[in-house]
Amino acid sequence: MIGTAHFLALSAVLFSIGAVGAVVRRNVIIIFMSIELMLNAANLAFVAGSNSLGSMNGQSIVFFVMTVAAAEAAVGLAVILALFRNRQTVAADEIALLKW
Amino acid sequence: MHAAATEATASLPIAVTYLRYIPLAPLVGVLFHIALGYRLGRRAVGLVGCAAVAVSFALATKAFLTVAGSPAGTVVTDNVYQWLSSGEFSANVAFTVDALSSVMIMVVTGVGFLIHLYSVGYMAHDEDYARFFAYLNLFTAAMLVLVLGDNLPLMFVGWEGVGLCSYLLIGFWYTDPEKASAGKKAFLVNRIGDAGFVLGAFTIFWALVDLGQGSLTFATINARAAELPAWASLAGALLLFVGATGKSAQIPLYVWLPDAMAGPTPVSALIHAATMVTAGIYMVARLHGLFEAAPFSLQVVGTVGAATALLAATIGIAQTDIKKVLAYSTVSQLGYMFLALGVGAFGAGIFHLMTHAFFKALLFLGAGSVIHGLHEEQDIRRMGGVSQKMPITHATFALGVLAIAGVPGLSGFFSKDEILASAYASGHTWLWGCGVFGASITAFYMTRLYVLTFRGEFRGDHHEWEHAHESPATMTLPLIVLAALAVVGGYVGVPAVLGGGNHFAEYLAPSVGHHQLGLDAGTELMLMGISVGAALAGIGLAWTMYSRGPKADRTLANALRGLYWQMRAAYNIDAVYDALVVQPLMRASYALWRSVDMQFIDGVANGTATAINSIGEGSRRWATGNVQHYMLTVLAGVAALVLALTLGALIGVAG
Amino acid sequence: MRNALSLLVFTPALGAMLIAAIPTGAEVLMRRLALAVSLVPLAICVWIWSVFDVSRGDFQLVERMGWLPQFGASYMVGIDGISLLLIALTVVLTPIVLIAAADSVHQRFKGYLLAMLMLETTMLGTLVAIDLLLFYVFWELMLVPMFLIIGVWGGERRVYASIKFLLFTMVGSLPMLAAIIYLALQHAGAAGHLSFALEDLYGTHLSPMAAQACFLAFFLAFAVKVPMFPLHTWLPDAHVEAPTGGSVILAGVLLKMGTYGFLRFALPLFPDAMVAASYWIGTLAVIGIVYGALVAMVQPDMKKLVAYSSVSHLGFVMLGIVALNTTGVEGAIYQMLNHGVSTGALFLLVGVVYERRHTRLIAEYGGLWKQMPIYAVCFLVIMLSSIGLPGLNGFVGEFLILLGGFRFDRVLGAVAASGVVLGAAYMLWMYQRVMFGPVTHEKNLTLTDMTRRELATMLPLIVLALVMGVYPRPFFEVMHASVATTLAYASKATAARDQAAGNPAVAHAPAAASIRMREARGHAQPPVGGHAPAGAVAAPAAGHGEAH
Amino acid sequence: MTQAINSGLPLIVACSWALLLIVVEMFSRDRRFVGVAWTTVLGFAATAAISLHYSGDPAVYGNALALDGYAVYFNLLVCALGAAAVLLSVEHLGDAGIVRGEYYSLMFFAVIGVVIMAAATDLIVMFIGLETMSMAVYVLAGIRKSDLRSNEAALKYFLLGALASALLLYGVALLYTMTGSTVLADVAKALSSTNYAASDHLVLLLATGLILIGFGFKIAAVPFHLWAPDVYEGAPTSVTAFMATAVKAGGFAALLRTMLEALAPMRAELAPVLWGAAAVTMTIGNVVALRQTSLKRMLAYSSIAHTGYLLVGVTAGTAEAGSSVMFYLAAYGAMNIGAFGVMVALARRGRGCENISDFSGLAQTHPALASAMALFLLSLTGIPPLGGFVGKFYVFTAALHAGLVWLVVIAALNSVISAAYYLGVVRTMYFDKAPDDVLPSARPYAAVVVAVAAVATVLLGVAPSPVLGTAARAFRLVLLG
Repeated sequence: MIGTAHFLALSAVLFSIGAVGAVVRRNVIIIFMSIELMLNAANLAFVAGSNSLGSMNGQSIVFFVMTVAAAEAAVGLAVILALFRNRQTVAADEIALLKW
Repeated sequence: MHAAATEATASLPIAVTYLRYIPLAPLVGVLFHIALGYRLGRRAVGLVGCAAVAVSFALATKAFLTVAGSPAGTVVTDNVYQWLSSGEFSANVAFTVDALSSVMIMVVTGVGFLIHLYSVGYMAHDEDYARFFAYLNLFTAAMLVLVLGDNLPLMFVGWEGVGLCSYLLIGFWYTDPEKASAGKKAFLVNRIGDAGFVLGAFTIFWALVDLGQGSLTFATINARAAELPAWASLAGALLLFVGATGKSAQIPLYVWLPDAMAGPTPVSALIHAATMVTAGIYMVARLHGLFEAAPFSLQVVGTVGAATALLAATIGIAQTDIKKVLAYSTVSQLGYMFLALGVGAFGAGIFHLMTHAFFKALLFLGAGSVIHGLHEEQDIRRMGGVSQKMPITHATFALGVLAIAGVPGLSGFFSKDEILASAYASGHTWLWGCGVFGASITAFYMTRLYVLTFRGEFRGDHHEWEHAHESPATMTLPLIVLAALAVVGGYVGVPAVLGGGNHFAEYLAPSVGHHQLGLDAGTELMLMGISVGAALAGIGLAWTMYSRGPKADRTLANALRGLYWQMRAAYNIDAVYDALVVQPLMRASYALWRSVDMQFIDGVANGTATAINSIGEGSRRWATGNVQHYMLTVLAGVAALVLALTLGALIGVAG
Repeated sequence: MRNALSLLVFTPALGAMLIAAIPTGAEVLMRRLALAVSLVPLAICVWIWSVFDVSRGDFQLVERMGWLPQFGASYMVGIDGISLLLIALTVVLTPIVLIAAADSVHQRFKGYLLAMLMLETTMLGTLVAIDLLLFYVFWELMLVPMFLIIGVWGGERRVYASIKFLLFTMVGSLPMLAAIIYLALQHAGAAGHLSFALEDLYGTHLSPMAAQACFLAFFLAFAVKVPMFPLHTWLPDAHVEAPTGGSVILAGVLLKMGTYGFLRFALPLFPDAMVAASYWIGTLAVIGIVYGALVAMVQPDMKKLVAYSSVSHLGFVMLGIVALNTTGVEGAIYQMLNHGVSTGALFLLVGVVYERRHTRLIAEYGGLWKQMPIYAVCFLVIMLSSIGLPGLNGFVGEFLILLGGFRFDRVLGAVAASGVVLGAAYMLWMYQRVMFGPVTHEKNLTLTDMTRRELATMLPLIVLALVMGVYPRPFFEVMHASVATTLAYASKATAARDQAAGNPAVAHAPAAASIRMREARGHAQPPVGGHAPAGAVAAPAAGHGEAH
Repeated sequence: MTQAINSGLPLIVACSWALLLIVVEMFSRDRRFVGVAWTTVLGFAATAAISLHYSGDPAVYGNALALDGYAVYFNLLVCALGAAAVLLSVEHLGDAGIVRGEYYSLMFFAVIGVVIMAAATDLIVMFIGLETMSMAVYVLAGIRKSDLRSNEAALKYFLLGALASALLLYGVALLYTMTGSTVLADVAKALSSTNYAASDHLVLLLATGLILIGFGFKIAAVPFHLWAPDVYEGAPTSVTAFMATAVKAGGFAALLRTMLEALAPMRAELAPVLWGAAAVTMTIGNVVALRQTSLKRMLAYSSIAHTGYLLVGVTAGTAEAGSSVMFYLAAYGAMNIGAFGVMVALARRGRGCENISDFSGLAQTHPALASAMALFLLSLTGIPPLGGFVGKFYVFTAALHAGLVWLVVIAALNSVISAAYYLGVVRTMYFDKAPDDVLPSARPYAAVVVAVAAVATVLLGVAPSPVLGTAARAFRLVLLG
């Protein structure tokens, strides 16, 4: 029977895929998407938790998280856009003016 | 037969207030010279200089007469103020005059005054006239403090004060680096001795504190010396004796005295013959109680004295500079005084001190007069026949030579003979042997000096001989007075066997104890005969050899083969000291500074600084600027943290 | 005058603000005002000395004001004999330095006066603070003006020297902060309320290990400042690069803060740890004496030579303190004053020739006696005072220290006595190369003798050296009671140590008259119970020697 | 109902004021938006005044927010720092070439975010406050659209911020599943009452670890600090000032409340990790700052070092330590606003004033400004009697009281290293010669802010009792409430 533990395991897997995606891919937008994936993994954990606890709080929290993620996406893409307009590149390793 | 323990005479102190002016008068003179000296010109300076010492002399005489006049053992004291007081230790500025110090202050002020008078003439043409008299007065003040002080710290003030003045006076003509380093050498060697002195004082003080009566006054030390633990009195005595060897130029710290001849001749006469160098003998005599409480220390004193007497005498034979001969002669005579103290005959030691002050000051001033006359010529091989040009100097110098040689009838004979008799009486026959042998060598080199300087033809360059002249009255008058004293001085202590009452020894008895010879008349006369014979033999041999002129030195050299040239170079002990002490010290300090300070400590300090900077540089490089590297670090951080927590928990659970 | 001490401490700071307002042009006005301001603490100090009650060993003229009530730290100031003497030294040296500033400082004169006055405030603050936190505040604050003085007005390598000075001292003092807090917390644990007042913290019970650790932290902070042997390398650099005025104050007063710290804080707060450590501190001190003297022998630079001589002199002071007997400690305190006078004067003298020839190398000079006789005589007197010639002030301090040190440990005492000989050696050798001999450099022929201003700075110090040598009584009277109280804290431990060391235990710190009275004739029993009542000292401790 | 409204009043006022700002900014003709700036400052003053005077039942909106002493203290602190940052920006926007009105409303939203975080008693509400603040600051960091460095700063801050939020959220989710609630008080009750099986315990540890990391990123603790130097250097100086002080205070407000309220039962297990984090953060911050040539980057690493000192207080975990962290944040805020203020005062369009070498000889050319800068640097080093010292002293006392002896010794030695680079700047200002093209005169607004900051630093050192009192009282409320 699929119990809370399985859901949590799935969210953990999703989380690590997101983490690996953020570190491996060069394109900044892909990196951002992977981070969004990690956020959704957290959402999944919330739902699993709320289910196991039988209370509705967890699921209501997911809505908060989603709105925040949306706002974050808007701001993030704006920043990436500004950067692209100036530098015509979205490769993460080329953006290294500020160092040491 | 050991001297009777000093009977605890009830010394009835006569409290007076004039004693403090004895050292104060020369001090006032010093201030005068510094403040007004350069403005008021030579006459005033000379006058004030001599007057200051004259005042001291008058007061000293007054004190001497009060002590001599009153019953035996009376002491004149003047407690000025409490100088130091900290915990158990306290020291007052307090002056005492008892039999011993009354003799000393008479010698210091008397001979001092004569030498001041002499200096008026001798230094007449020197532009730093005021500075010279300032130093001379300062010296007299310091010496008086040394002699009059009633406790060790106050004596130490005078002790180092005279050391300072000898430093200043030896290096008086400072433009010549030679003379300046001679002054420095004198001060430093004295300082080594003074370190011993101070440590000795500490040992005694704390031992006395442990007896419940912590104090460094001479009265307490002598009174409680017997109760001190054996090691304390022995260590204290020996350490104080180290101080004495430094000040009174005994082995091993005598090397500074011959170089001290770099100073003007009146300085050599006053400081390095009559007064300063006798400080060591005075100190040992003053603390006779302590030395008697540690018999071994007396043996050390005696042996060192005898050894120095012999060593210096041998070196004296081969010297060519008139002042160097006299310098080594002084070292040798001081050795005799320590020999006397070593065998317990403190009275005889002081007696010889007094007579030596007279004839040695006379010889130095005579030599000064000769040098002055021959325009700074000091090498006796290029002198000769000076008697024709300087009759008074010649006459007085001759009397001096006879006195020091121990010719009967003059002061030297009485004091030296008493020492030799005491040495024999005390059972140390080999000390006596050294003494007699030394006496004959003394007679030999003094006669050699006399003959080469005054007899025969003048060997110097013609021009000097033309201008050679007798010294002015201010110089010859002190010579005459000193010559008189050198002759008459001995009659104060004529031994009983020759019909005299030996008043000098009795007079000193309350201060330093009366040393009974305990010899029957026969042996005493026999001893006297031997010493006179030795003296005359020395004189005769020297006379015959040197009447042919300085060539005789070569015959002596052949006779003694290599040893002669060693003696000429004073066994080059200076070179030995330099190699053993000075050079290693300099190299060590240079190495210390280089290695310890520069490389080690600074190395550690700068090293940590560079290490921290390199760590900083390393972790600075960590921020590469690439966002993904940062993310990687964050995730690595996550992994590390989770690992730490879980491990912690597992250990927690297991533990 | 109600709060005399606060007035004493903050007058220079107020003066500095006043001077800050003056436009930079009017240098003469500034100098005069600065001097006037610095004379006010001198006047207050004279007044304090007149009202000071020599029989009391505890703190006098105590003022207390809330500062950090949450932590129990208060602005609490007071003085006893020891700090009064050091305050006197500070208020005497600062005006002299300000007078000398006219010659030695040429650029940014106003800043120099401000820094010097701020330095005086912080130094006086450190000496009067009897609240441990307030002491730490002034202790750290002292670094800033000195750092600026060395850094801004110093010589070529001033930057390295100032940073090194700062970091060396800070490495020492920050662990001390931790120790102070730890101590206060331990006391709070026992007494219930957190307090940094010194009187509360005396006698706080610490576990032996904690006491050792705290003592080590205090030791590190003060040893760097003294400076003691291995931690001294900042001193020569700081002295060489500091301007004349800076060197005088650095040597004259700042070094004494370390030794003062030992007496005021390390000893009473951690008596057992201090006594247990007295042997290795004594050894370090004696090494410092000999090492300082030896290295000074080969210094080509005059200021470096005087700097190393300071290391040697303060090694003596530390030996005196560590001897933990009345003679040694009183000698140490007196030597602190002497060193302030003689080394301060030495730096002024080096400054005199530095201003004329702009070099400090001994080889550059020679035969100065003929060119500058007055200078030579002043140099002679000060040099003699520095090597401890009897009759001058140096001797009194050194003799008592050696006397106390000898009682503490004969070997250390003997080696220290050899330090006296070495001391004379390097000084005389330097004096000879500078003053005697023929004039070697033609530039030396044109040297002018000391000006009136230079003499004005030198004369008070020479007079002090003479007076302190001939008649030291007034100074000793002031410190007897305070030293007795300080040693009373350690009397139990010192008695035990001396028992172990074989010296028969004489009533070391004759704290209470009663102990002394029961002293039997002949062999003195060890003090019964030994615990002299900590603060309450009754009889003046002056053992009047041959009373018997 | 009314009662709930008025305890949430400061938040409502703040949000409405922010919206008002956007409207005002639309209608303001003045290109430099001075009017808008003053309205913002007025807004901050209003929020602070209301939260100060509000007294009554702290709990509001169920138990999501609590306007208790703790929240009030942080409101005051953040409003003051925000106002200072705004005043600094008045001239700086012109100098930095930013012609954007919404700068001030973004600042206001960021402050709102912090207010929420300080008052939040529910992890999710705290998360929302965190996100509000972060998003506002992401944009502020990149406000200078034309400048590459500003863009890059914004991007880095955004990406890493998002990652950290993801981590935090995942932690909260796990914690929620384990304890059944996200309200701090309930979490604490759950943690202390139920005893968890070994596997559950591990998950719990993972959850708390992730939450700590989320906050660790915000306060730039090592190893989550790498964003800080780049973002501080890239962003305009007035924004950096705001970030270094207000944002960090917000981060600590959240961390402290979570640690002391929710995760108190697990403090023993978390202590070694926190201890390690504090030590490493201090040391890395100080050591790397030694090697910096740009003053902004050096101040960034210095702020990381100060995070380390603050973490010492957090590690101690006692009420006393909490109030010491709160006081330290006040002193730290004043010093840093002042230091950045000096840089803003001297910055001009063509010629920034960001490198340490630009400051050489400042003591001759700008004596007053140089002495103010020296004051801030001395206070940052911890030289008494300034604010920095009392802050450090309070933290050390609290830590020692909790027995962290070795951590305090490490902190003490770290202060020595910090002295090297702080006084290195003082050396450049006082010892070196001024360059021939002298720096321009100070901007009036910025000069005023610097003066106020200097007075604050000295007052916090000499007479800190009022601030100390509020910090201590605030803490009683949090724990008792």
